[in-house]
Amino acid sequence: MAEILQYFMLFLIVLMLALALFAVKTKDLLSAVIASGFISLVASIVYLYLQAPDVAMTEAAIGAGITTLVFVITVRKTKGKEK
Amino acid sequence: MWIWYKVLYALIVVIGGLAYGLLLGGISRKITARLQGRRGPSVFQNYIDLIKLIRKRTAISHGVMFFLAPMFRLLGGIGVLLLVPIIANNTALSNFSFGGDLIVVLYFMVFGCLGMALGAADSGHPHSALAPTRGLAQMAGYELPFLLSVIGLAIAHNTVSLSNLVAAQQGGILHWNLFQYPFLSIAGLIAMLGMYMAYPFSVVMAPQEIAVGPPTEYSSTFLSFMFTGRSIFGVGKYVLFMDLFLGGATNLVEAFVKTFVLFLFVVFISNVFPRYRTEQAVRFFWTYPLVIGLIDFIRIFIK
Amino acid sequence: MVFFAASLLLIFIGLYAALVKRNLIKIIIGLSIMDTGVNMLIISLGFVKGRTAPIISLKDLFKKGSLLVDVSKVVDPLPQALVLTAIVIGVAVTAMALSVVIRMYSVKKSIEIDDFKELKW
Amino acid sequence: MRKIVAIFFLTIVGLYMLSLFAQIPFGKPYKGVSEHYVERGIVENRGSNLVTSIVVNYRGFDTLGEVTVLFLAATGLSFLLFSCKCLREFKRIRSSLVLRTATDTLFPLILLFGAYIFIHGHLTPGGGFQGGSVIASGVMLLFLAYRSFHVNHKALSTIESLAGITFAGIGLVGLIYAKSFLANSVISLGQWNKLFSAGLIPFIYIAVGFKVGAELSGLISDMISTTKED
Amino acid sequence: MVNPVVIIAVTLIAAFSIGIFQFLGKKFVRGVFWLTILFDFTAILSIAYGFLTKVIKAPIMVKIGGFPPPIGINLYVDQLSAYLGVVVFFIGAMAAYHWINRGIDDPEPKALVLMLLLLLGSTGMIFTQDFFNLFVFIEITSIASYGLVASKLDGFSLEAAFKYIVVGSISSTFVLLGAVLLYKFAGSLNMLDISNHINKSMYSGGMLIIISIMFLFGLLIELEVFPMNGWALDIYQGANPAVVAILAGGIVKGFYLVFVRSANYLKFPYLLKIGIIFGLATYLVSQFFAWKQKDIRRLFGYSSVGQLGLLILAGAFYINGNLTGFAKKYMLFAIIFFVLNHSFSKSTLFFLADLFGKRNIEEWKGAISQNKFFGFLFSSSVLSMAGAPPFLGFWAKLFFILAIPRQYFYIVVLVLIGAAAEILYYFNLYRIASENDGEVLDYKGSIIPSLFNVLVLLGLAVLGAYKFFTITGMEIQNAKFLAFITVSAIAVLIIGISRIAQWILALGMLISFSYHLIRNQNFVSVFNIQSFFVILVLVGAVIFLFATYPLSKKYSASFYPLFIFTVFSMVGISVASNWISLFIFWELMSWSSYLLINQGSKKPAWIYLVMSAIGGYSMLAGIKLLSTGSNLIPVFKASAIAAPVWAAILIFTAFLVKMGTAPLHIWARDAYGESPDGFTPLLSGVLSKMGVFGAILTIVYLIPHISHSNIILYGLAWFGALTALFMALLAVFQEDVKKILAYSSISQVGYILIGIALATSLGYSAALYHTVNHLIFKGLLFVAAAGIIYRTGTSYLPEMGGLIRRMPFTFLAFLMGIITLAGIPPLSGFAGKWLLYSALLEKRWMFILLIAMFASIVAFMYCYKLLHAIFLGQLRDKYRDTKEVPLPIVIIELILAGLTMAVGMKPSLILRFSDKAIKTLGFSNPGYAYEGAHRIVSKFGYWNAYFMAVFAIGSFIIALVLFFLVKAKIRKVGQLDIGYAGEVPDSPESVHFGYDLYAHMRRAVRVFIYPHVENSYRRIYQGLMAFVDYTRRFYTGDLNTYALWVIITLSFIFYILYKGVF
Repeated sequence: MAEILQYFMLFLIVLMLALALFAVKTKDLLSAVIASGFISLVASIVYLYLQAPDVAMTEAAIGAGITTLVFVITVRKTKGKEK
Repeated sequence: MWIWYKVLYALIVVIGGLAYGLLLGGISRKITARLQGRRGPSVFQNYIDLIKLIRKRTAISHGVMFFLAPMFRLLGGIGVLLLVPIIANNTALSNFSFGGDLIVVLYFMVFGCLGMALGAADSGHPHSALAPTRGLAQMAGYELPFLLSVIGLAIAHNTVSLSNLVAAQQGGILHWNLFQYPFLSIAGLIAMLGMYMAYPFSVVMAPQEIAVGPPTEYSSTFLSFMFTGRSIFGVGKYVLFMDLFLGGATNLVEAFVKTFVLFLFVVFISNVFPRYRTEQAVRFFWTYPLVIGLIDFIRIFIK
Repeated sequence: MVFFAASLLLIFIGLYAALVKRNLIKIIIGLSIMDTGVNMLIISLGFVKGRTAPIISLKDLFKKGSLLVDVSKVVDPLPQALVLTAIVIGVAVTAMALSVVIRMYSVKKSIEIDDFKELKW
Repeated sequence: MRKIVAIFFLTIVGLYMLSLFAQIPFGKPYKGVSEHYVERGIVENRGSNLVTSIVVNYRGFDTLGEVTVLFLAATGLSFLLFSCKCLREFKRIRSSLVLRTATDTLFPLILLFGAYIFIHGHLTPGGGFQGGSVIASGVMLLFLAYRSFHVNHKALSTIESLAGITFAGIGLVGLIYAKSFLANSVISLGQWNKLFSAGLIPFIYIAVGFKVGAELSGLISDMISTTKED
Repeated sequence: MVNPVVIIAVTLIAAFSIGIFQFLGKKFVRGVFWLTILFDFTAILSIAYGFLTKVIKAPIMVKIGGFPPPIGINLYVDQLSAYLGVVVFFIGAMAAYHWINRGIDDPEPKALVLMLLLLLGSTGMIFTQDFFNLFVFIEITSIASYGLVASKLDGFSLEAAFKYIVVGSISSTFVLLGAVLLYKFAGSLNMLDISNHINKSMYSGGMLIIISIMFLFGLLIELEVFPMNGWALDIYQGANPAVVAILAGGIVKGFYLVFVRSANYLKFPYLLKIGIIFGLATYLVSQFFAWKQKDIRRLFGYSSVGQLGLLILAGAFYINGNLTGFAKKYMLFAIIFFVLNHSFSKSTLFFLADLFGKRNIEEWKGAISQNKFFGFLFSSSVLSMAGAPPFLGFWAKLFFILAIPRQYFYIVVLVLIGAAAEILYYFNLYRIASENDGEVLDYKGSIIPSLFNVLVLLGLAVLGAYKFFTITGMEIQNAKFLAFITVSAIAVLIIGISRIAQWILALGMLISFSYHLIRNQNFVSVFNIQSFFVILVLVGAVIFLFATYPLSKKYSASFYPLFIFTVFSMVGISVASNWISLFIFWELMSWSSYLLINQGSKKPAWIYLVMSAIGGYSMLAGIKLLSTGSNLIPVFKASAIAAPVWAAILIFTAFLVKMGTAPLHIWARDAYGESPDGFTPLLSGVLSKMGVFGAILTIVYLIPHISHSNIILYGLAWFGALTALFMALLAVFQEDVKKILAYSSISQVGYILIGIALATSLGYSAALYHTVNHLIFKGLLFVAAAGIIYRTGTSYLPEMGGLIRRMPFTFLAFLMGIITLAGIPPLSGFAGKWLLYSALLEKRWMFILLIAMFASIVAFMYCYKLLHAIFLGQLRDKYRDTKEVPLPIVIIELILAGLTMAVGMKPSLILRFSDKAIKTLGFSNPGYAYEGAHRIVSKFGYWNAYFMAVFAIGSFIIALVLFFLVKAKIRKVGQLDIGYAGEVPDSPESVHFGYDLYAHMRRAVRVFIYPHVENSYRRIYQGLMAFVDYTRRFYTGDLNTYALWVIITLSFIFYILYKGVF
């Protein structure tokens, strides 16, 4: 059980890094924003594993929720695409 | 009482110097004329001119400084003559020469020239500045080698007193500075040519260019004063150079001879060379005589 | 250890975006990734293997017969408290930055750095 | 070129930092003040959630600052976006029926959930910030669902202010009655694992919850722009 | 006393409540805002006052939440944080007032909330003793700043804000990481607790060092350290000036305190290294980059950044520099003074820049000359910023330099170079702003905040001086005298409405001061070199002040106060008893004389100032070399220590600059030539003599202890000789009466330098004699020139001519002055020459003698030129009705002319004083002897002035009598009635030729008079400018680059401090 959890965590970490790279590399700002939101979401799961439920909750609500929302609104308002 | 004797002697020296100076001027004109194949005026022509000028009745003045200028000139001439010892250690003829006199003489020589220049300028003559500025520029030229030789001699003999300088040169012709320090002497003597504004350094007086130079506006009594001053000044300078390079004099005859030799030196040189422009003259003085003089100068410096 | 390395990597990926990307929003995304990385780093610093979350809702976490909690059973709560604050601060900064970006866009109709290089030298 | 330079120097910094973290053991027991927090947290605060105890009580001053930061962000954002033409260009589209229906149903629940979170901050995971943001996400849902929805800024602002003043005021009360700013021992601490326990912590967290909820809602509304002309 | 936490709580409640009050109206919001500020300010002030009066003895410790420190957060308020809090709130209030006054950005309540929270954040930052709490407060401060910086909402401010946000985020990330890692390392977040856990040996482990670096590096970014400060400069340039004022004036100082304090708590062993590298780099780079800056706000920004660099350096030394005893105290005061000075003056400057509105400094033309009050505020803050005495910046710099250990001498040098560079660009701005021409420009808005700031600055100046003198334990007379000077100057300034009243008061002050001095038995009985110069200064000052009366109408009200300032500071120099007090008064003299010259002409004044600054600072560096570990204030003592060669050379530079010795003379011509006519005599006659005084002191007290001192002295003599010669040569080709006199002046001072460099008693005699003599005749000439310029309205020689007819007295005096200048006997000039030449002969310095004598021959040329072009020749038509110069000037002229005559007859009038002075320099005799009453004897000969005068006057009288004896009728003829071809027309065109009289000479000496030196200075300056212009492109304005530099710097710091990885 514990081992599976560990592998799952490893997977999540790799996922996070991949998402981060994607967020940095992609030309589409909206995708990048969503990707970074996903990072937060994944991070909140990691926090749960690290015995930090409070932080996980906060990260999910604020990091993944509010932040992403603010990003999305901004992207919409600036009609942004990266050159 | 002493001072009155001094004054009396001084008067004699001044009158004698004037007479001698006028004579030299006459001789100079004569020699020049002869060299050019002319008869020339009488050697006493200058005496006649002076008397004529004094006797003239009217004079014009342009202002205070114009009025004072001949005074300055005369004063400068007399001063120089009286500050150099004609015969050292002679009560009568050592004049007012005293311990620090070399430096004083150097500065006093300017006094007359300054007065002259000021007076001329006060006339309002548009060209009045021409001669003084040329003169001053040329002075800056010849003074350098002259100062070089004077300082060299002063250091060499450890004195700035002309009397002491003369005393140091006694004891045979080879003790003269002319032979002791030949290069310094050459520099000094070349400077002397400039000082007399004779050819080739005559651009200051250049009659052809500046009408007749500073005296243009002067006439009669004023001119006579200038004339007097210049003659006396000339004699004073000959005596100075005699004291510096030719070992001074022990009696009047020797003094006459030596000054006359110097005079002839100036006259003959001036009849041989063409005239330099101001900047040429300045450059000349700052090169050849200076370099020549430096040889001895450095010799003294090292010693 | 993996968590440390991963967090550091996240931080540096975020920094890389801030250092290289020419798009203003991209830079802010980078900064927010960096924030996440920092937060994760801090949490992993407080983690202790085999211990439980610092929420004492069960009696068996107490030392016997008192309200004193057995320290050896709970992970470090302090980093979590700090991260809580850090997350909120992070969102505040992001919101500020994004509002500035919106304003910048309204001034120049662009969100590229190349259009915002007037202040220099 | 810039990329290479950036990667180069980031690598250098990264290596130095890696060398630091290589020396820090992962998952090993801690020491220091946390021992005190863990050991005596219940005794001193009666709140089951130690993180909350730390956040609100031991390091309550930080939280006050944190609240201020959020307040600042909201203020700054509305300051910067005030009457910005840029906002009007953004047209909100009409949403689907599904979304509207879901919103109608979910919104009260979300509100309730948020309130639950911050009221139980001292007992369960979560607290004022989490609860507040949950409430804000409910408001966000309203924005998505209804094109003409706008929040009452006056009300939000008043709630925000009152909540903030309450927080700082509680702190001052502590200063007056317990000689220490933000002191928790003004009222009875109550019993462990009960709703009414942990002294002033729940009150503070409720205030924070209101405040954060109002602030984040205001923030979202400022960004989406709910000026009447829309 | 108020509990510090109440300040934070109340501010917070106020900020929150504005959310409600905003619905009630603007007035309520403002009311809440101002009440809060007032409350906070009073509260912090009460705490600070408590510390100041020692009512509060220990730092205040406030537990929050009732937990003892390592468990809970606590506030820690010590003296420094309380003081800084006062400053922050004061500046904040002023900035807020300014902002509101200038039209605060909408919506106002939000702006005020941001402002309030900014102040709150910085206060919390200063007060807290918890690393994480610090991070929170830093974030509050930063976020408030982000909003405020962007508040103008134009391209500039938004760009700046965005850059700030990105760099600030990176910075706070490092702070956060550092704080948490510190917790991990030490198990606590409390600074004191961590400090107790740490000892220096832990840094060898490598872990702590990286943690500390990360934390401190985050703060270092906020401290705008080179090379990662591009964003800061952009803020200064782009943001609202009111915001910038509070940022630069208050907030950054908070960061500074936090940085230094954290480093102290962390016992960070490499702080000194970091401070030296980054502090110095920041300081120097910004001071030089500012040279080319045209945007005034960015210019101030560079200056602010530079000051921060200096502060970091000072802080590093204070914490980590192993300073002992006094040095540590000095450094602390240096830091406090730097902070106060910079906060108040820089915020004022930003306010004023905003009020005036123009960004480009070229558009500032006339800004302060046309708005008097504005000008006063601007000048005060600029002077204070640049470290002019008696402002606070000066004392700060002095403390700083004194405190730096001697082995770090290179830091002293570099800091002083930076300070000189700072003066250069600040006063370039000042020069433009004080330009007289240009359209009338006015400022908009209220100057009240600036006024308050400047009032504080003035108060601080007094405090600074008081503290300096009490702490260094220097003689209290210095302080008293400084106070006396200031009070006198202010008294004269106050009655500025009437020039006559000012004149009378100033004159009365000088005379009564002199009277009291002479009545003082101590002063008379101990007559030494210093008394000599005191008398010189006072006599010269009285004479020249008297002559200024007719000229004063066109001068501004500050002329006489500055005059008094200059004169008394010269007295101060003369009575100084140690090098530092000499330096203080020296700087005072330089600055006040700069301001005086600046009233005449701007560019020359600027050059004068820059040269003076270079001189003054090199003197300070030299003094620093003289100090030893325990003795920071070197006194004048011949046996003090073996002074290093460089000390003597550096100190000498200052004096050489003032003397105008080549090649440091470039300021002199135009500064003399274009300074106010009433001041030039003082400048030439007295002020340059202070250089002489200093040179004498140096040679007497320092040079003898140096090996090969002969070589140095001989070199100095060469400098003097070449100056004498070449300046005379340059004078010949000038066409402006004052510029000729200017060159002549420095040429004459060159003679004096030769005399000093001889270092024999005869040499000193000559130098002192010539000093007085030069005062007399050059004063005479300059006073006469002032009168002539006053009447003719021009100083251009070719436009004059023939004035002898209109101004006979002036001519007479002028002529005597010229004769004295030329050194022609019988007037007083000759005796000086004679003494000098004798001294040179005595030492057998033949070449120098040759040059000196030759220089005096060259002098004849310009002497004649002056007389000819001004007085002689034809009178110009436009001067036909010109009157004699005003009576006071005539009086002075005649007095001075009479003096030359009297001294010429009896040199002992001066020599009896110089003899006494020379005896105190350690010589048994003056180098010459008297023989009889009038004869002065040296080894080489003697000089009888009395006889010479009698001889000259006698022969003059004889010649005159002779002349009258043979006198013919003299007909007065008009000047135009001269006989050459044709007559001058009735309405006469003047044919007076006074232009380029020495054209022929010019051809001969072209290579010597070509302005080689000036050109090389210009080339150096332009080269530096070009270099600066190129290198300042370092700040590309590109955000990525700025961020990149942050990382590069971090890796650099890791690299130099920690080598454990690779």
